[in-house]
Amino acid sequence: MKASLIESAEVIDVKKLTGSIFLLIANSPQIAEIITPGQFCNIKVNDNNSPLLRRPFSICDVDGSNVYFMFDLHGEGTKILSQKKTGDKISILGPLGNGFSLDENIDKFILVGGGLGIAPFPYLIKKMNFKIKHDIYLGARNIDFITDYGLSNLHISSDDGSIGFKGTVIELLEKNISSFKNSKVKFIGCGPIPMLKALKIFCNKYNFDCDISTESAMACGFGICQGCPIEKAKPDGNYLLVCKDGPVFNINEIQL
Amino acid sequence: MKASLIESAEVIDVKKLTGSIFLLIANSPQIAEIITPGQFCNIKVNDNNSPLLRRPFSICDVDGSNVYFMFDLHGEGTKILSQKKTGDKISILGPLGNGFSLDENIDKFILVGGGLGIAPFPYLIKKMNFKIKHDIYLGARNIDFITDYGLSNLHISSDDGSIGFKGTVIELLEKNISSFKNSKVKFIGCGPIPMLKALKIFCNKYNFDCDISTESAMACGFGICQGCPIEKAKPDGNYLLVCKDGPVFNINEIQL
Amino acid sequence: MSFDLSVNIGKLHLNNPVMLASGTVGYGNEISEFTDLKKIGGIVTKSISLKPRKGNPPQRIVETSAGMLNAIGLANVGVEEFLTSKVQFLKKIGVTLICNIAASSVEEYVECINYLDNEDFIKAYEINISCPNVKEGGLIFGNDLKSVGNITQKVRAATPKTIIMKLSPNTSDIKNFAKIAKEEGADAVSAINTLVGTSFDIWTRKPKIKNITGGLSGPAIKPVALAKVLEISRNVDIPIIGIGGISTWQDAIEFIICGASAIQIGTINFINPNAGVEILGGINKYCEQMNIQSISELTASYQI
Amino acid sequence: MSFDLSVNIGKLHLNNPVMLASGTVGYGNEISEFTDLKKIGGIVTKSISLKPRKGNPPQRIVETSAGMLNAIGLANVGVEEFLTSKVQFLKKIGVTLICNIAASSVEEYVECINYLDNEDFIKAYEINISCPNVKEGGLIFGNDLKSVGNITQKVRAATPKTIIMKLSPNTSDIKNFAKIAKEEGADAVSAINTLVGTSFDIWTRKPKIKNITGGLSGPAIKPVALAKVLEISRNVDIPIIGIGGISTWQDAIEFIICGASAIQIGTINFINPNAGVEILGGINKYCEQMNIQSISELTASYQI
Ligand SMILES: Cc1cc2nc3c(=O)[nH]c(=O)nc-3n(C[C@H](O)[C@H](O)[C@H](O)COP(=O)(O)OP(=O)(O)OC[C@H]3O[C@@H](n4cnc5c(N)ncnc54)[C@H](O)[C@@H]3O)c2cc1C
Ligand SMILES: Cc1cc2nc3c(=O)[nH]c(=O)nc-3n(C[C@H](O)[C@H](O)[C@H](O)COP(=O)(O)OP(=O)(O)OC[C@H]3O[C@@H](n4cnc5c(N)ncnc54)[C@H](O)[C@@H]3O)c2cc1C
Ligand SMILES: Cc1cc2nc3c(=O)[nH]c(=O)nc-3n(C[C@H](O)[C@H](O)[C@H](O)COP(=O)(O)O)c2cc1C
Ligand SMILES: Cc1cc2nc3c(=O)[nH]c(=O)nc-3n(C[C@H](O)[C@H](O)[C@H](O)COP(=O)(O)O)c2cc1C
Ligand code: FES
Ligand code: FES
Repeated sequence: MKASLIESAEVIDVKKLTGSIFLLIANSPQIAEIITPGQFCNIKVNDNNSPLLRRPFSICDVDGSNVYFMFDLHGEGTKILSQKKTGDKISILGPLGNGFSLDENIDKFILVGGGLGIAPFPYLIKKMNFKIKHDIYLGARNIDFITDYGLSNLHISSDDGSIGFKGTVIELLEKNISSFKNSKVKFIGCGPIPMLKALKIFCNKYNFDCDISTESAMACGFGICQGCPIEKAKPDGNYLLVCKDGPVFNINEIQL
Repeated sequence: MKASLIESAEVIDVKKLTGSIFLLIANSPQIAEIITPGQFCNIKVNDNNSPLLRRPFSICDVDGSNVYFMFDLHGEGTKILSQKKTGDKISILGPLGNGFSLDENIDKFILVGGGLGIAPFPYLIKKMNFKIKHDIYLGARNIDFITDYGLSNLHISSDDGSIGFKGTVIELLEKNISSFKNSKVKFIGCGPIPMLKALKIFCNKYNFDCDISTESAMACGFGICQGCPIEKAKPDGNYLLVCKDGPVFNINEIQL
Repeated sequence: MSFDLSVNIGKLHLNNPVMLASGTVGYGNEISEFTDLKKIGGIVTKSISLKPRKGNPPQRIVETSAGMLNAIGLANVGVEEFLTSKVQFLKKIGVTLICNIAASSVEEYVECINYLDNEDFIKAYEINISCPNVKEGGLIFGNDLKSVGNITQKVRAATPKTIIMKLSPNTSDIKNFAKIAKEEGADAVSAINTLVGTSFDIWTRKPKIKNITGGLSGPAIKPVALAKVLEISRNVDIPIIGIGGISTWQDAIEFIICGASAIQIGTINFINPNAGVEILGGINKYCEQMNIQSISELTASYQI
Repeated sequence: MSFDLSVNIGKLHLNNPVMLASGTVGYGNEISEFTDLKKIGGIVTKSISLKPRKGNPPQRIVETSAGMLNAIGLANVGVEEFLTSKVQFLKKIGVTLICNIAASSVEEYVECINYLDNEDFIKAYEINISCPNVKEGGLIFGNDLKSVGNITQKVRAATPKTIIMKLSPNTSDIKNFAKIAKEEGADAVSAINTLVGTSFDIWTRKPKIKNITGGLSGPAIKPVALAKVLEISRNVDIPIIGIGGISTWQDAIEFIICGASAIQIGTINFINPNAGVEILGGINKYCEQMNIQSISELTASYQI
């Protein structure tokens, strides 16, 4: 893996995708060159102490020397990011963590996202480059939390049925199971803990291999603060670190 | 005196006047209506804790419902102010303190400013409305610290002679003394302490009446924190407060 | 709204738990231009001493990251002028008045109370034993268990009104101070006063504050204040008034959950003199949303 | 540049006064991607204990105004793995290594030193008696004068290398702790470790940090840390390593003026892992501009 670095990046654009989902595009040539899908960056949204810490975001897409981040309005940090203007500078630290591994002998990847969990998928499927087949399953509370930015082969579910299948994304997978049950598929999941837990049960039931992207509160993002422990499936006296050992883990490697 | 208030004001414009001197124009109708020359406002430059406290600025001018502040790049707060864009909101608390008193039987006011000390003068001479005569004496280190924004009848000195008279503004006053020595003049001074000290000696030598505008570190700006004491000329066991008892004092009322 | 925000601390009745902290509201007159003091639960005066005090020479304040240092040095008008002039204004407005007292000896605390006690409008005393900015009194008392016990005992004997001991955070065991305050008859403790801090000018190498050190207040100290409130709450059965860095209603709720019966706001008054009323509005909405009948349900309702 | 930034503390020689603080630089490998560790005066390891420690369960950190709380709970690999694997990397880079030691008994401190002492690459020990996030050891030692004296005495006897006692700020009289450290033979003290703080979720009423309380660090605590350094400097004749909220070279100079012989940076490493080198650059320029021949001239040069 190539080294991480800090890059002062110029904001190219900030676009609102839906109600509270934004896309930030920044020129960060050195990071753009080496970052891989599933890795993340730790972004300083301001040059003062309010907030103090960087904010971690998955790489959403890369286009030439531009990096893309998709984010949800959450608190102070994402609010500041959403108000950035073209030409503003932000400090990006990355690439961080281990991304998704694609070099496998797989018929099809099935990407399962809950809400903003689809953030890393656009770059992931770009890297698949039509050589590897994929399907995307996206579940959300309702239509307001759905964006199809950068996605293809999309199957949507919503809790209230305001778009797509009415129910959870796992229920939708169960419904469609015949379409992939007998091929060599691998799952990639990203989203809230309840969804990941259901995905784990689903995958283990059918014996599907599954990698997931996890989140944790973070201070540094690169292994020096020990702030982001995650328990192993079989505890052995050591935690894993989400930032360094993850954020992508095999779903049976960790406790959800 | 009418009451003070907090107004959420929209920034109309921020203009760079010279190297590090800026003019901020904001729409603040309620404050514009009641503020008088020599009073000040306490401005929150951001909506977070960095910096935490408001920043005090003299009213520079009023035009309809717009208030004008002239400021110098100093630290974090003024840097943020200088980067405001049209349409941004700032919270202005004011009017604060006691302004200059003009209702006197005076032939001519002589306004003496050191550097940014001229900030309150544009509104002051506007209020004189040609009915009261004035001269302005402005001294600065060099031409870069000089702006004539909103000023008239201007006599300039600079330490290095890069503009106007070479020397201090007090030396310039001494030089011109014959032109006002025999009329009923009143001085108004505003600027750094060394200038005010020299002005005090000058005025007392010739027995000129003189009011000055003072500064102090401030937390509240309206008398509740006791953070801005200034010693009386004749100490009597109590300090005066710059924010509430000033910022305008008779030059012989306080210790410089 | 059918829920009850009122708080009783000893004989002190507050209509709601939001108070304005000592030294950050003067004697009420200036701040009343910006806020409706009648809506506030109670206001605590600047510390008053037997004789007027000039306070420390300037510079008295300096800003720090998300906080400020002050060394006002208990500048105040003294009990006499306080009674004759300042209280009158507050009476007219009709606030709930808590008088904060500072002194440099046990006797002086008692003398102050004796002087003030006939004024029915004063509903409670907050005893400042924790000012970091004066040589006598202040922290010398506040960090010594015996002194705190002794002062509490004497002021308790001097008045039937509510006694609140204002504790210093500059100690490793604030719970022991709360314990002794309770044992000696205090009705409540307030926590915290400011933390000792300093700031220097690197060009002159002089302290930015003339007094060398000052008291740190504001959002920066909130986590420390909250931990002190929690420490007292988990160890001592005495009403706590939570103070330290509160600037939003969320902060206020956090203190109440950690054990505070009421809260005080200080530094935020300088930035937004209407903050108390706004915080009260937020508490109201929160109680409604969480279906809280009485604010006392929330006090010390932490889930640990 | 003709001036001398080097610092000697006991037998420990630092090329310059900028060190990276314990727990904020791991064992050096990860941060070396972002900064040139050889330029740094010294790096202090994450606290190491005799046996590996898993540390506290998540959530371990939470952000606060201009600061953060952590309750890592001294997660570390233990002395054995530290010696066999971690030190090797640091040797290759060639840094000046200070080993920070945590323990839950006096004997354990000594055992750790015995285990490590043959490794010449370790130049000094910083003894952590002030971690607020573990039940045993930590603050129970750090806020008790006798324990600190006893630990200092025993670790002093165990090694000829430089001993630095890392003091807790959660006390009203840090100078007494520095005094006893000096009396029992410590070469220096470092001040400060984190302040005890907490933070609660108002919707669940649970502490945001699993350990309930954590240690507050970052710019928020700088004024408190600086006052502690000044207090020690004015009262005790022992070298001080200043720590707490330093994020700029100006902050570093402020600590040195207030009495620090060297400084450590912690939280800022998480935000800017190259901060140490940048701070060093600023110190260089300042010394040049102020015509300072040796950094030791600046130490405790406050004008009070
Ligand atoms: C590896 C990783 C990848 C992520 N990728 C994305 C992404 O692509 N798009 C996106 O919208 N969000 C992503 N997140 C979550 C994102 O980091 C948080 O939403 C963001 O930090 C919130 O900051 P805030 O200031 O707006 O919110 P606040 O609530 O003000 O943040 C308060 C604190 O909590 C922390 N925090 C809050 N929520 C989270 C969370 N879920 N995970 C980690 N820290 C949190 C913040 O870092 C901050 O320290 C990712 C998180 C991680 C760890
Ligand atoms: C009554 C009054 C009127 C003023 N009018 C003007 C004006 O019209 N134009 C103008 O440019 N400046 C004026 N000043 C000074 C102005 O307030 C400071 O320059 C400004 O606060 C600096 O803020 P900063 O964040 O940029 O600087 P920083 O150096 O980052 O400020 C640090 C702290 O020091 C305080 N501070 C620094 N310098 C001063 C000062 N001279 N007076 C008071 N506080 C200070 C700030 O309020 C802040 O708390 C006035 C000050 C007062 C008291
Ligand atoms: C400028 C200033 C003056 C203060 N004066 C007093 C005082 O006279 N008596 C007192 O008991 N506390 C005094 N305090 C402490 C506050 O009442 C409060 O305990 C402290 O500021 C923490 O609250 P905050 O963070 O909300 O400001 C003062 C605080 C400030 C900032
Ligand atoms: C995440 C984190 C972990 C820490 N771990 C340790 C530790 O293991 N041992 C120790 O002595 N200090 C530890 N500290 C304290 C720091 O070394 C330092 O004393 C403190 O953070 C104050 O400095 P700062 O404000 O620059 O961060 C830790 C601090 C942080 C933020
Ligand atoms: S975020 Fe610091 S170690 Fe993972
Ligand atoms: S600035 Fe608060 S009293 Fe003057």
